[in-house]
Amino acid sequence: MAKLTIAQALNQALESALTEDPAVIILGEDVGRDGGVFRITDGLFEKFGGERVIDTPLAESGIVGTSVGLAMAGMKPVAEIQFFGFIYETMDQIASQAARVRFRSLGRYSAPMVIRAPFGGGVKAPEIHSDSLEALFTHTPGIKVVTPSNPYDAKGLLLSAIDDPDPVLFLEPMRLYRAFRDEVPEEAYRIPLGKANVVREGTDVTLIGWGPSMALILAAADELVAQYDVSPEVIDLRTLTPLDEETLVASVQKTQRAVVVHEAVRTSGFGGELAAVIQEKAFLYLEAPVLRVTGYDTPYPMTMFEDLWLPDTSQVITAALASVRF
Amino acid sequence: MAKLTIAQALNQALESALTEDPAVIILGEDVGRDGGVFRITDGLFEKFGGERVIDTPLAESGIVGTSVGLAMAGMKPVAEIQFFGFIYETMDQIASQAARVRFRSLGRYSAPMVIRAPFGGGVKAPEIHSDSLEALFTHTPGIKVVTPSNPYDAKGLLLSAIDDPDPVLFLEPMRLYRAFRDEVPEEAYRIPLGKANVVREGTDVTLIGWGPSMALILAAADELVAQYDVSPEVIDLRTLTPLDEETLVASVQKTQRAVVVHEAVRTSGFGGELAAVIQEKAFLYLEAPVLRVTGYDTPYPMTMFEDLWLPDTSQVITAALASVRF
Amino acid sequence: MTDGMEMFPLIQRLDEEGKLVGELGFLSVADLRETYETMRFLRTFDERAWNLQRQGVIGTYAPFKGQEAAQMGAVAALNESDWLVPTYRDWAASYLRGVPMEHGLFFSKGHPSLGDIPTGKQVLPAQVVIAAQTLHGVGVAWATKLRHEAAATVVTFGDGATSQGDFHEAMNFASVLEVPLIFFCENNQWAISVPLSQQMHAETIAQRSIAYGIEGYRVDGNDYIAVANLMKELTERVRAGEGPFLVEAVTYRLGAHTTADDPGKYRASEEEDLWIRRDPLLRLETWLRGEGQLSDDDVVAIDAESERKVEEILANFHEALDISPLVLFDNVYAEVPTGLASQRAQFEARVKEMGA
Amino acid sequence: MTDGMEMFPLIQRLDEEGKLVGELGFLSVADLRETYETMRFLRTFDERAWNLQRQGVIGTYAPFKGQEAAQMGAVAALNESDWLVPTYRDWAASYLRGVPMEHGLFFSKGHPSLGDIPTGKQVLPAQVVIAAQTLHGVGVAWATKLRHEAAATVVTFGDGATSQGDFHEAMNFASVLEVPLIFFCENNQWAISVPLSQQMHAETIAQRSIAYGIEGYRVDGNDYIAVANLMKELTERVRAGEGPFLVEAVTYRLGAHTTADDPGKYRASEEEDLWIRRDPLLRLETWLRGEGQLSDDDVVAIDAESERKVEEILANFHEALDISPLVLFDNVYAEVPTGLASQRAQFEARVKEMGA
Ligand SMILES: Cc1ncc(C[n+]2csc(CCOP(=O)(O)OP(=O)(O)O)c2C)c(N)n1
Ligand SMILES: Cc1ncc(C[n+]2csc(CCOP(=O)(O)OP(=O)(O)O)c2C)c(N)n1
Ligand SMILES: [Mg+2]
Ligand SMILES: [Mg+2]
Repeated sequence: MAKLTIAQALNQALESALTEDPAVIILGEDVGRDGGVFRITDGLFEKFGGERVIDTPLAESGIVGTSVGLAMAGMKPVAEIQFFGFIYETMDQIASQAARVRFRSLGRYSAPMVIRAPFGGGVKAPEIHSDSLEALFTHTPGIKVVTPSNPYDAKGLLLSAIDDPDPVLFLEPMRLYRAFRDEVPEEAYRIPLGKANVVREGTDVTLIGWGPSMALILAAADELVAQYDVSPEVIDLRTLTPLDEETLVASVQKTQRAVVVHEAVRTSGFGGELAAVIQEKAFLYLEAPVLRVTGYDTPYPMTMFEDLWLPDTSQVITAALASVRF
Repeated sequence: MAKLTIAQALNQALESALTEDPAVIILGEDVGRDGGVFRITDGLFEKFGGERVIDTPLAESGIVGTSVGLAMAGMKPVAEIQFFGFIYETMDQIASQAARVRFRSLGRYSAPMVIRAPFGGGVKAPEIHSDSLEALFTHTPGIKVVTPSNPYDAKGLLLSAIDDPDPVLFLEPMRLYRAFRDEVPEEAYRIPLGKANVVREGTDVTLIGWGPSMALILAAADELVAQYDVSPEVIDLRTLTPLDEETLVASVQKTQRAVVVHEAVRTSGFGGELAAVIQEKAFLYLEAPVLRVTGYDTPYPMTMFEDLWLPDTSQVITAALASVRF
Repeated sequence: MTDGMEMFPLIQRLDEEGKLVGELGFLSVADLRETYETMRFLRTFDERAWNLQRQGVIGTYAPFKGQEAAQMGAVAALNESDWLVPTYRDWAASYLRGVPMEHGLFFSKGHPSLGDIPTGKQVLPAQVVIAAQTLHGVGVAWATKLRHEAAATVVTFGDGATSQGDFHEAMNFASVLEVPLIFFCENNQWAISVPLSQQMHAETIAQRSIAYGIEGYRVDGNDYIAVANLMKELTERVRAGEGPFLVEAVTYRLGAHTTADDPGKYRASEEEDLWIRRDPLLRLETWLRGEGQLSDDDVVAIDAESERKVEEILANFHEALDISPLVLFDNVYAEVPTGLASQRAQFEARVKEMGA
Repeated sequence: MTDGMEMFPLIQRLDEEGKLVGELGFLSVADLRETYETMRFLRTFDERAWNLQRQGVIGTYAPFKGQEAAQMGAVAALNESDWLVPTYRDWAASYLRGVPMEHGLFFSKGHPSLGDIPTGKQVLPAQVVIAAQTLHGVGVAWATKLRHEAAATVVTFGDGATSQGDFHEAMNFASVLEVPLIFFCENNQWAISVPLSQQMHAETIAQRSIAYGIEGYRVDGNDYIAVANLMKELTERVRAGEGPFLVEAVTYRLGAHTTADDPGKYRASEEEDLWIRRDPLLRLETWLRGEGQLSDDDVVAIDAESERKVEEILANFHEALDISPLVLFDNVYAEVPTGLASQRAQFEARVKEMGA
């Protein structure tokens, strides 16, 4: 099996979707000849031509809004938003339009489309490029929010997102695009949406994350075992909404402790929702409050200081120990 | 003292701000001759003229974006967004622009501006008009989110919002605009932002809400006392962010129980954040999980069914009793 | 500076006095007689809907009175494989494309079926968010182009909508992608209380086409013959790959913005009077009478038939009110997710409890 | 259809060969000699910034090489009471308005001072979100109008930015409100990898002015004399209340989009070669040499002085790196809220712990 980066795995998924289904098209800024600023669509313009892989004008609402029309009329657009920070431009078209097509038409129409965007910090990108805004979309019924944390998941989840009959916001951890490689099967496999992944079983504390935070969590988990004799259970949500409450709650009922990790600012980050659900559904099991390791409540920092600002492994360890020793 | 509705109290606040400070201007769709679709700006165009009370073209990003420029150049714009559901159109200008002016310029510039919008359901308005999206903005450092629940607060909070050196999103409970009257002083008084209001002291359970939900909570509180011998403490947040954690946590440490009520859909509503904060800061005091009474995780319903969908007093009572009897 | 009125002269075939000043084009006298009947029915419906709101039967309603010729003309040349992408005011246009008229009432009632377009009818649900649908129109037209379908798409919107960023992005995308789309602006002179002169500085909406390097047209929107013929020509041209186009139909909202609005606050009655004389229905009537195609008795008969049809619509509407609120949960996603399913169960219990 | 090139002929005063084909206007030969020195310094800086990124001293940098005449001309006629609202690429324009050149490095470094414009200088922080600043420009100009200040505001943006909804809303607001604003488009032919012909269907950006009923101009953006004189005239006219205006400065991005970009992937070197011959710096140099205003020795001296200034900037830059990360918490709100204050304390402890 080939060892691929997340970037390569995504490229393979897109190529296979374009090959499998003539209704699939890719659109966005610089996704054509340039292959995308992160090269995720590299080679696809050359292979599938300018009718299937389209460089659009520079307008995000336009990209998502035309995708809604395309999808309602039977196509399966896969739109790229160059950086997730620019998603604000599209929020009406996502939340009031794409997410409501099925609801508004009592199921007569649907909007099977994927909006891909690189997200998260750590690559010293300019202002507005690194914001983690996933929580905003978890507040929008009608769309699914999906994010992979490794090459294997990247391919399998993206193919499922493209198959999905409803709009999917697919967030790609920018920092991990080329950070490491995994074995990725050649064939077009699917990983189901809406199911969290118990990456590592444990008994003492449940560590919960998604996307870019998984790298920190996994490193922290190793150290917790090795240095502190703590046995963490690690959950990668994969799909944020609709949330796989069962897996989450079952784990915390077992470990009786939970730590959520995300890069987004703390207040009203998705960690808040998870803490709320867990304390409600596992109240009598909890031996410690659900703790959150998150960004601070400031705008995403100027990148000179982003490494100081971003959650790191040591903070995850500290929180896990605080939970265990509560 | 005059007895005024929320609509009248807001109108009075705007009139007094326009009178006090020549830098204040009002802009938005139909805020001029028409006096706003809810008549909140009634008479102001006639009194202050078309230079201070401006009917803009139909473009929300334009309204907020020009307000950012106005504010950076020394004016104090008070912008109206006709219905909060259209706020999505402005999210880049709010979250990436207004909220970051001070941060981006290291304090050299600021954006003292107010964005007013009617919000919440219950008036059988068309699709997209009734959505409660306040949680989205609580995830944005740099702006303040304020919402009154009665005429007295409406005037005092709006005047503070206009005074504030930072951008304020000011949400007006549409359903309560003319629902009841309060004594409202003639003079221009202020109610501080960032402070929650303990509306009613109690010992058994803390009921937390804001804006339109306060009406339900207060009715439920009366019934809890009268029918169930439960003594609820009632908190009206007034300002959602920056959150007055002290007041909230102190109350729950006392009552050991909390119920949060909001109209917004449950998942990632601001109730999630509050539950997360409370369980973290008052873990050892809690006798029951923090419960949430909220909208369901669907798009805001077609209005034929909105009364069935919206939280009601009986749900608040049920949750309070569930908490007390947990 | 460009003189928009000069560059885009108003296209007219039937003038304000009901005098034919151009050809009938692809329309026969019989067509026009039928159009008159339909228009008169639509007027009857529109006025009844207004009253239904006043009686509390439905909620906020946006009347199209005065804009019938524009809306009917916009879709006059469409066929089954074409698409219509309308707004909250376009019930006349949608009706002609096969959307039952009760949908207009569903919309105002907040009935879950408001966007449940009959299968096979290529009409999108009415759009509330100003200009959002212009982008959907581009997407729909693009889809038909990608599938080589030779279909035309018509997207309708108001004058106020042209101020929105989405309108601009749609015009730009459409022109760059050369999609088979007609942007059809119902310039009814007002966006709630804001007159066109405060909505934009340009003289005409048609001249906005220049910004995108496409053709624009300004047509008398109260002249069905002119609008229909222009749309006949343009739909054929877009199907042949010559689109997109921008059409400004100059018309007037004779009524209030919606049942919640009071135009007395912001516009002069002289202006209203002026446009009452330009009424598209009156104009067609005058001409048909002049041609000997319409008598007083005919009008009485048409009104009776219109009333009958409206009663039928109302019956359908009332019958449709018996719909389970649980549908709210069934079309959020293709399948109800587990968490939502348990909320659905709670809702069901609540509904039972409340006897709703 | 409108021929944009014909309606908006390219305004030129100094042609590609460095031959004067128009008047100097308000500029003296001495002005132009000084402009050349500044332009050469700016070129030196720009190339050094590129190298600094390659050396890892700064992060992503967007070079302005090739656009110097456009940027310098855009602000040539501004005075202290005027405003500039720039983008991430407009360091040449900002510099002339009093923003120290190290801000360009701060921006690329992600240094908290990147938008800390010196007091008294009416320049907004560089904008990253495409076209967002066009609306800020409208607001700033509107503020000066409301205060009767007779000030001009210039907002700069790229060709790609004209596709954004915000650009349209800004043009429309500005024209309706008749604010003293000049929309200055640096049409450098590319938006990253997308050429103008795929960005829009219209021939020129200037013709977009027609959509808003305002005047538009198309000027050779590599001809400082033409740009500066046009802006002289237009700034005076906007101060007199005749604005807004749209200016399309036709130029070219000689370098990559940013240090993260490889133009080899998407554009032909012949095109680049063509524009290298149109280099604004070269053009001015040829003319000055022809006029006997510039010798080889002069150029050597200018280069030496440019290097010295760049070193000075670098020294300032390095000195400024010693800034506390705690500033991140101090400018979120005018006052640090309680909850944020406790986060600030945690951050402070973390910073100490990490020895940062
Ligand atoms: C994005 C958005 N902003 C505001 C509104 C509120 N609103 C509804 S109709 C309307 C005026 C629309 O004017 P126009 O486009 O001319 O259409 P008309 O109603 O005249 O047919 C406004 C402001 C809305 N529905 N959507
Ligand atoms: C809203 C938004 N979308 C996308 C980007 C990413 N981006 C940065 S520069 C650029 C191209 C801009 O082209 P143009 O406006 O012509 O300016 P130029 O870079 O050529 O000066 C893009 C797509 C962005 N910064 N903001
Ligand atoms: Mg209108
Ligand atoms: Mg460019």
